[in-house]
Amino acid sequence: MKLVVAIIKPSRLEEVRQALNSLDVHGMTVTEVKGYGRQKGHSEIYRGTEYAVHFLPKLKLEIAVDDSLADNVSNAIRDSAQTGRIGDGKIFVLDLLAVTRIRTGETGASAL
Amino acid sequence: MKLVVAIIKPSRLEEVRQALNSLDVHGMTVTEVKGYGRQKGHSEIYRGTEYAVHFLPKLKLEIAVDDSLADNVSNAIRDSAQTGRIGDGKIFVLDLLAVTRIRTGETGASAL
Amino acid sequence: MKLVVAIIKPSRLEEVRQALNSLDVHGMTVTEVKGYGRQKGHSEIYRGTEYAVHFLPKLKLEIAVDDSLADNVSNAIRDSAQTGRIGDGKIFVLDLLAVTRIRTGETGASAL
Amino acid sequence: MKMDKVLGGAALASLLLALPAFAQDAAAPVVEEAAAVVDKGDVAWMLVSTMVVIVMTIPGLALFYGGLVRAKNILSVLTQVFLGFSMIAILWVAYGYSLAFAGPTEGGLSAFVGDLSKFFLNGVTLDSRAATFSAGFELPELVFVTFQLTFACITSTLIIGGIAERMKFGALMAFLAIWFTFSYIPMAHMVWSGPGLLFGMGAYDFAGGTVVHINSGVAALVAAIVLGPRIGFMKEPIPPHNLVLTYIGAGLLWFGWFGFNAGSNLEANALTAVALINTVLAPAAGALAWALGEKITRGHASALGAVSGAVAGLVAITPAAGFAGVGGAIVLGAIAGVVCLWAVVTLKPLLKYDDSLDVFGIHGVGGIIGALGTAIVAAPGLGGYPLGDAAAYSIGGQFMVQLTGVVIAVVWSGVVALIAMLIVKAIFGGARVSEAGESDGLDLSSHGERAYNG
Amino acid sequence: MKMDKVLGGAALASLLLALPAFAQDAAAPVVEEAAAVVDKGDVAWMLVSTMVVIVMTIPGLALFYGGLVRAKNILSVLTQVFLGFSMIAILWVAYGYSLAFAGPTEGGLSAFVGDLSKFFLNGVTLDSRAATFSAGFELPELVFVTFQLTFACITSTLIIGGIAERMKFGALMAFLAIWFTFSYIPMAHMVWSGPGLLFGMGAYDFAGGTVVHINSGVAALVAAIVLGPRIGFMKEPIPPHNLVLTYIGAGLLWFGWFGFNAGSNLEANALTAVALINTVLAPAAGALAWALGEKITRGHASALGAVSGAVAGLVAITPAAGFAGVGGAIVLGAIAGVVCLWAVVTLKPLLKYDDSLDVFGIHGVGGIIGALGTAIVAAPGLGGYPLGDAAAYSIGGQFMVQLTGVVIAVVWSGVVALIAMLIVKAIFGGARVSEAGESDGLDLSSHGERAYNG
Amino acid sequence: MKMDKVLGGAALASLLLALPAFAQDAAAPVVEEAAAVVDKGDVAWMLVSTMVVIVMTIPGLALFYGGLVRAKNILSVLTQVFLGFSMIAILWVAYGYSLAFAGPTEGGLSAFVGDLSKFFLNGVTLDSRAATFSAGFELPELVFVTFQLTFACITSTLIIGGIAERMKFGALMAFLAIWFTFSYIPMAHMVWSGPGLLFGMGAYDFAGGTVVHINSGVAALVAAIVLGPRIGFMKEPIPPHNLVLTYIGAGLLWFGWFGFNAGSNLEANALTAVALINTVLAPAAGALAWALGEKITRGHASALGAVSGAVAGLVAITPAAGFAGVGGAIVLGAIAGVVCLWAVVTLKPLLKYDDSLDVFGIHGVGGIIGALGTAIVAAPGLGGYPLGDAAAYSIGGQFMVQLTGVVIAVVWSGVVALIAMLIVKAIFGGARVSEAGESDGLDLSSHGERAYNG
Ligand SMILES: Nc1ncnc2c1ncn2[C@@H]1O[C@H](COP(=O)(O)OP(=O)(O)O)[C@@H](O)[C@H]1O
Ligand SMILES: Nc1ncnc2c1ncn2[C@@H]1O[C@H](COP(=O)(O)OP(=O)(O)O)[C@@H](O)[C@H]1O
Ligand SMILES: Nc1ncnc2c1ncn2[C@@H]1O[C@H](COP(=O)(O)OP(=O)(O)O)[C@@H](O)[C@H]1O
Repeated sequence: MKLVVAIIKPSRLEEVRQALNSLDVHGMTVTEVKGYGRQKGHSEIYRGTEYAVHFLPKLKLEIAVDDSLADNVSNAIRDSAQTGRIGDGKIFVLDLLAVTRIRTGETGASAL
Repeated sequence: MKLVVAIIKPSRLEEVRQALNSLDVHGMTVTEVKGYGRQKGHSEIYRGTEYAVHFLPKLKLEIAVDDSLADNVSNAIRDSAQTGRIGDGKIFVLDLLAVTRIRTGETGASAL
Repeated sequence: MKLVVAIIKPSRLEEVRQALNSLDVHGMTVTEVKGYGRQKGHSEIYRGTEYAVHFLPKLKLEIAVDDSLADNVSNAIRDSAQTGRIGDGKIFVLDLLAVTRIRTGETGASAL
Repeated sequence: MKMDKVLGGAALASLLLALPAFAQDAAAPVVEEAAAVVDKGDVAWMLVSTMVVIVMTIPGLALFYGGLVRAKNILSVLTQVFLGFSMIAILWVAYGYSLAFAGPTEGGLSAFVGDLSKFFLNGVTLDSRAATFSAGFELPELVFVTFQLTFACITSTLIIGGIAERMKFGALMAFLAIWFTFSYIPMAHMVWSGPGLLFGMGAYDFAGGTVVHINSGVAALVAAIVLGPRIGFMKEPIPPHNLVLTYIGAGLLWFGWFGFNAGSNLEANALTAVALINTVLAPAAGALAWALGEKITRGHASALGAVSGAVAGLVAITPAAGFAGVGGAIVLGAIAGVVCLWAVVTLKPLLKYDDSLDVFGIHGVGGIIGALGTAIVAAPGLGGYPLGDAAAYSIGGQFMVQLTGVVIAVVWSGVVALIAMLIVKAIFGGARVSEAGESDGLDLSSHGERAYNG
Repeated sequence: MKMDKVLGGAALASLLLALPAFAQDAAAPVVEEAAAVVDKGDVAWMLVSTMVVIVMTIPGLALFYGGLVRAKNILSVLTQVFLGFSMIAILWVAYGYSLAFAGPTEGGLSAFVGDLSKFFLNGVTLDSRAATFSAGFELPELVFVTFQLTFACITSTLIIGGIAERMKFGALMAFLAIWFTFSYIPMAHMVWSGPGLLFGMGAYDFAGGTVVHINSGVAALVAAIVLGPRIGFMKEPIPPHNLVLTYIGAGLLWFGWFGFNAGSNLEANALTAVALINTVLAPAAGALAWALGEKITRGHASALGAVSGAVAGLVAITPAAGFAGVGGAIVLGAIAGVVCLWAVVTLKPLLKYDDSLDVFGIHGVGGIIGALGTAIVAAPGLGGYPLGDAAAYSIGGQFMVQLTGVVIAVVWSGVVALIAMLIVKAIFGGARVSEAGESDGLDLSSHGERAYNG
Repeated sequence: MKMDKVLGGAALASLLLALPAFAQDAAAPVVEEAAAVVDKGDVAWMLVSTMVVIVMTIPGLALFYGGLVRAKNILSVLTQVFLGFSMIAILWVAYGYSLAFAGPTEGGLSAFVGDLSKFFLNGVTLDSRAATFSAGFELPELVFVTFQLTFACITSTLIIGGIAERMKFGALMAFLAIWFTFSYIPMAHMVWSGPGLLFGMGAYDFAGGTVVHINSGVAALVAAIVLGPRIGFMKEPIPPHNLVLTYIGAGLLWFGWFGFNAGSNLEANALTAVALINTVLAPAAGALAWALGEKITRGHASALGAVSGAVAGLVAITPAAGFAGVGGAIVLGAIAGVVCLWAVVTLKPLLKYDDSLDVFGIHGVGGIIGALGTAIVAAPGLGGYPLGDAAAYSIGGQFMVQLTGVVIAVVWSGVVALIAMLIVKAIFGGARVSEAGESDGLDLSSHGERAYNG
């Protein structure tokens, strides 16, 4: 199994969710994160003190999938999250050794 | 070493913490996340506009452990986080190549 | 490629960012987390009820790097995040199977 | 020269005839020739009323609206209200007061607008006075000027709810200035000034149902339509980011409304207490009615529903505050609660306009219910306190007058708002912020700051 | 007919005898036959007092309580206060005022309750008057009705703190309606109405220590016990979710309390200023005392401690506001700060009841301290201003009267609250929300919404 | 004996001569021998003014400051303001009022301070009176005592903005007590009491530009410098954690300022309305000016800018509130907006002091602009209302008097603040919390609690 981790722009969540739904992937975990990369931040000024804000709000999606689905999921995220503007994010794929569904104790692919 | 990642219901944190304590596991990192899965969300209505809320609050625990402990930790989480109701969450196990304790620079299992 | 995951004290973020910059690493993703470890928490009292607060605010940094850079990055984080006081945090290194840059669809090291 | 802010419903002549009925606080019968006095109790009450109508706007209205937008736009709403208020306050003393309340008593344009003789309060001194509704009592004119200033400010800033989360800041300020000049001032003059058209027709508007609520509600609707809906409207959730702020705002609106409604009596007497208790009961009934309506139709009574119902009740009682008895106030408030619920839940999605924070659905619709309902609840047989000879009061007759007032206000404000938006679009190269600016949030893109930091 | 809201402490007869002592604001001696007048300064002051007691509840009390619950329950508290207030306001004009303040002056049940002769304010006109405490001055009765309305509303909603985070919304509303009818109304009648039992005994209750604070504090305790503790109580942390809200609430409570205490003088004179300055000093002393107590016992003076101490001081000074001198107010406030700290830190865990937001610990306990302490601080030798002949004042005698009042209030409210809870449980099939509803939070499960969104 | 709070600008004798000019509310000419009366309208107004100056501090100022600090320090600021207020309130009745307003009318130290004859309000009874500015009208002395209490409290707590996020709590309380005793009391005496030095010189300070704003602004600057900058100052971002709180605070400050400025007239008359409308217009102009300045210099008009500009305008109009016409108020407010923007954007980074929340930049600098500007806007030719013979008014002459007042206030407050800080450092073993305490946040380290929980 694989853990697909995607950093995306917050405004693309709904599209990505729908794209995954059409792949029949119905589970994921989302975290609000701050991203730092090529996308320039902006500056904010409070009472005359200027702050360079390097970190921009992003969402991190974690999706555990069966090996066979990993590429499809990656591609679906890439396509649905893309705006073509800098800061669109990354997709990382990690190896997943084991999965357990807490409710039932099932393990392996059937636990996804 | 392994990285055990568990998605649990927020109300189970205390039980899980105690279960891990009895295994002598005293380190973990917790993140507030939103989960999407079989557990249905609910709908909220604000001034007549209805919103389907698909994402539910969960906690993600990350626990780095020695290989020998990985199964025990998984099982302990499974047992202590279980309510038997849908949405109890998942446990993922990843391989961990290296660990460093920042304070001392120690590496490997002794850094846990 | 490797995914370097570091748990640090929030006050060290700026130092770490600069240290990584000097290694020419310009991408990372930051999450606010709560850490539990050897560092003792504290107690808070509200209207006479005392709460032991075990979880302390930390930041989790995730940095995807080419294999060749992984050690340098680890070391740079260790050095710049260190205060020498308990609770300085950990660095975990995971294997990273694939990376995609969403904007361009590039994959592999060039997507970093 | 006297100020002619009146309860409406009677030409100046009939008002004066009616006065003995209001003189419940004069221990001795008013001697014909006695010079009018300034009672410091009235002054104290009016100063307080003025203060609380300001707090109703800043921070009241600002928070009520601010809680309903997304976190990335909260500061934009707060800034719009703050600087909108500031600008209108200065325009009011510059020419607003003069155009609304000074000028010839008949002829020319006097049915629609005053003149510039009191430009920058020229001629308003420590000694000049404004009339109250009781023979024998006057107020320092400056008190009246300041009280009226607060009405001009809140009416203009109410519109902001309709265009929230997408309008250019400069374009908004320009729009408000134009609309204030060509819609607020004439409406205030027509309804509250002696020579004014609606005043002359005998329209009842105790505290501004028409001048304030219908006027701003219609302007917000028109502006929202011209501007177009927010990105994602009806496609993705745009939930309120902090309902606690909205609740605080609602509480301060209610608080300020006591000054707004009961202060509109211009004196501290028993009729002021009528307006005050009605301003407690109508929103209470509105809140309960809206909550019950929600409970029945969707299974839950919500916090946002309760406060929205209260505001609907407040809007509806505004024109009737000193005319209705407690029973009338409760019924009027409850009806407004239910009808405004329908307006935002059913009417808005039907018509698909994006009046972001329901200014039209609550102030426009509630204002119309109030204006028309005033004719009914003022009936003495229903516990009301009409002007003049109670026995001669006719619900039907008054209703037609009220209806005329509503139609004039809707058309006038709508036309002015439309033209103002078109002008502003032309000047500013479109009235909306860029798509990127809208999606980043106006706080960052228009004001360069964020409300919340770690 | 006159309203007989009195300072307590004297039967009507002795009160009237005492009046010259209060006539400090009449320039000339009051001529026996002079008709009483309405002074617009008094009216202005009472209108303001009324307004600020409302703001004390919405949003004051709502925020004070709302900040102390978890984020998932904040809207439920806000809604309970808002709709509870709205319901009681309407019940007050429907029958509350009449049962509390109308009816025969002796015989029958007149020691306990009035009658329904003023149902829906029947007979309360623009001309009807209520007495003040100074001969020669009256208020429009509607002013008194509205001022008293605010007391009924805040007292009832205070109880919400005891049952927060677990009660069914409908059950709560029913409970409040029953308790208001059978405990608030009779207590208000007994203490403040001419024929009332405690009034006749000469109990001192300037602004409602017994009627408001002991009454609601005991009801909250009983309701909390019947309901049982929240899931996780004393097992897991239930920390306040936003102490800034609690602080804002405390600030608005303090602000409103000026109207509550100083408004209870019904006039704007020097004694009003006594009540006002005492309402500054007692909470100031309470805050400092609680903070110092915390510093000594746990090493830190906390923000929540400071505001809790202030509220304790406010509660304690309530019955004594116009009887105590500044020294008495400071001491009374400080004692309340320390004793209430003990009540919530030591007494509550000992008895293990889950009075969620310490209504009993602060309003009940503070109210008792205040009621009893009033007998002491009113002593002229200690700088106090007792009613009637100062030389004849006896601390011991008054203390026994006050104690009787306390006992009656505790028993009466406790019994009514118990019966009301049992009735409500029977009707609603239990008064608590489901376990799942409680763990999801009442905002979602009872009201279908969340306070905070991204 | 009468209280001698005056508008400044005239010795007592010339003040009395000037009175007819202010007697706009007396219907008949005041008969020489007529006993002065207490008008309940004045009393009502002053009670309200007192209440709102308190709400200006708690929660107004507390929120204004609290929103500007980081989330880990919010409760420390709230607690400092709450307990600081509480302590000063008690010190005020203990000895503050007496030392400021009691004592011999000449000789000895009477130009600088009063005596202890009214220790704990000894001798202040229900019958004692304070003078107003109109012959024939007096106030109950207790009203004056309480109104003045609020000024002492807000002035002292204003300083907290300068030392936020790093000072030991006990050390702060001690500092405030010392500074209050040796700087606030003498300044209040010098400016507002009959025998006071600046009073005698004829300095104009309508509502406390010198006593409150320059005084606290300078103290904050000195304390900030002695304490040293916060860790990370000018190295890392220290952004405000919640600008909505700051906005609410600004709204409540503005609201309270009406009582502060217009209440300083001590009566409810036309001049009160002058002060009120000026207190609307100057901050409105200040907000617009600051926002425009930001727009021009950095491209964005910010919410924090708008509210900061309003506060700057409020500060500047304070000494001039009852002397300026509306034109003068607008210009003075606008100038303050621009100059204070410069002070915080350019001056502070230049001098590198860490006055955390810009108490000096806004209150100090704005106070100086106001004090000096008062001499100009009071000129009758510019629409002002000077004291005494308008024709004899000299801008230049008054300017020199104002300048003298400014210099005395700056030096006096600066020296007292410096010495007080040194004493406090000695007693408390340094006035700063530990480095770890500062980095963990004062909420946890000093008060043992956190503001926000999940
Ligand atoms: N090396 C990296 N490791 C982890 N996260 C990264 C890395 N590089 C970029 N990211 C994440 O991806 C986001 C987008 O990257 P950025 O360089 O701004 O744009 P783009 O992906 O379009 O080139 C960043 O905000 C950050 O969250
Ligand atoms: N494929 C997945 N990848 C990542 N997280 C998942 C996945 N499936 C479920 N989860 C997480 O587990 C939580 C519980 O899953 P859900 O399907 O609702 O219930 P259950 O685990 O009881 O079947 C989800 O809310 C989500 O956070
Ligand atoms: N086994 C673990 N797995 C995951 N995170 C850990 C683990 N042990 C510690 N941590 C994280 O590292 C942080 C610091 O660890 P701690 O034991 O307090 O101090 P130190 O690293 O200095 O020994 C913790 O707060 C927690 O976030």
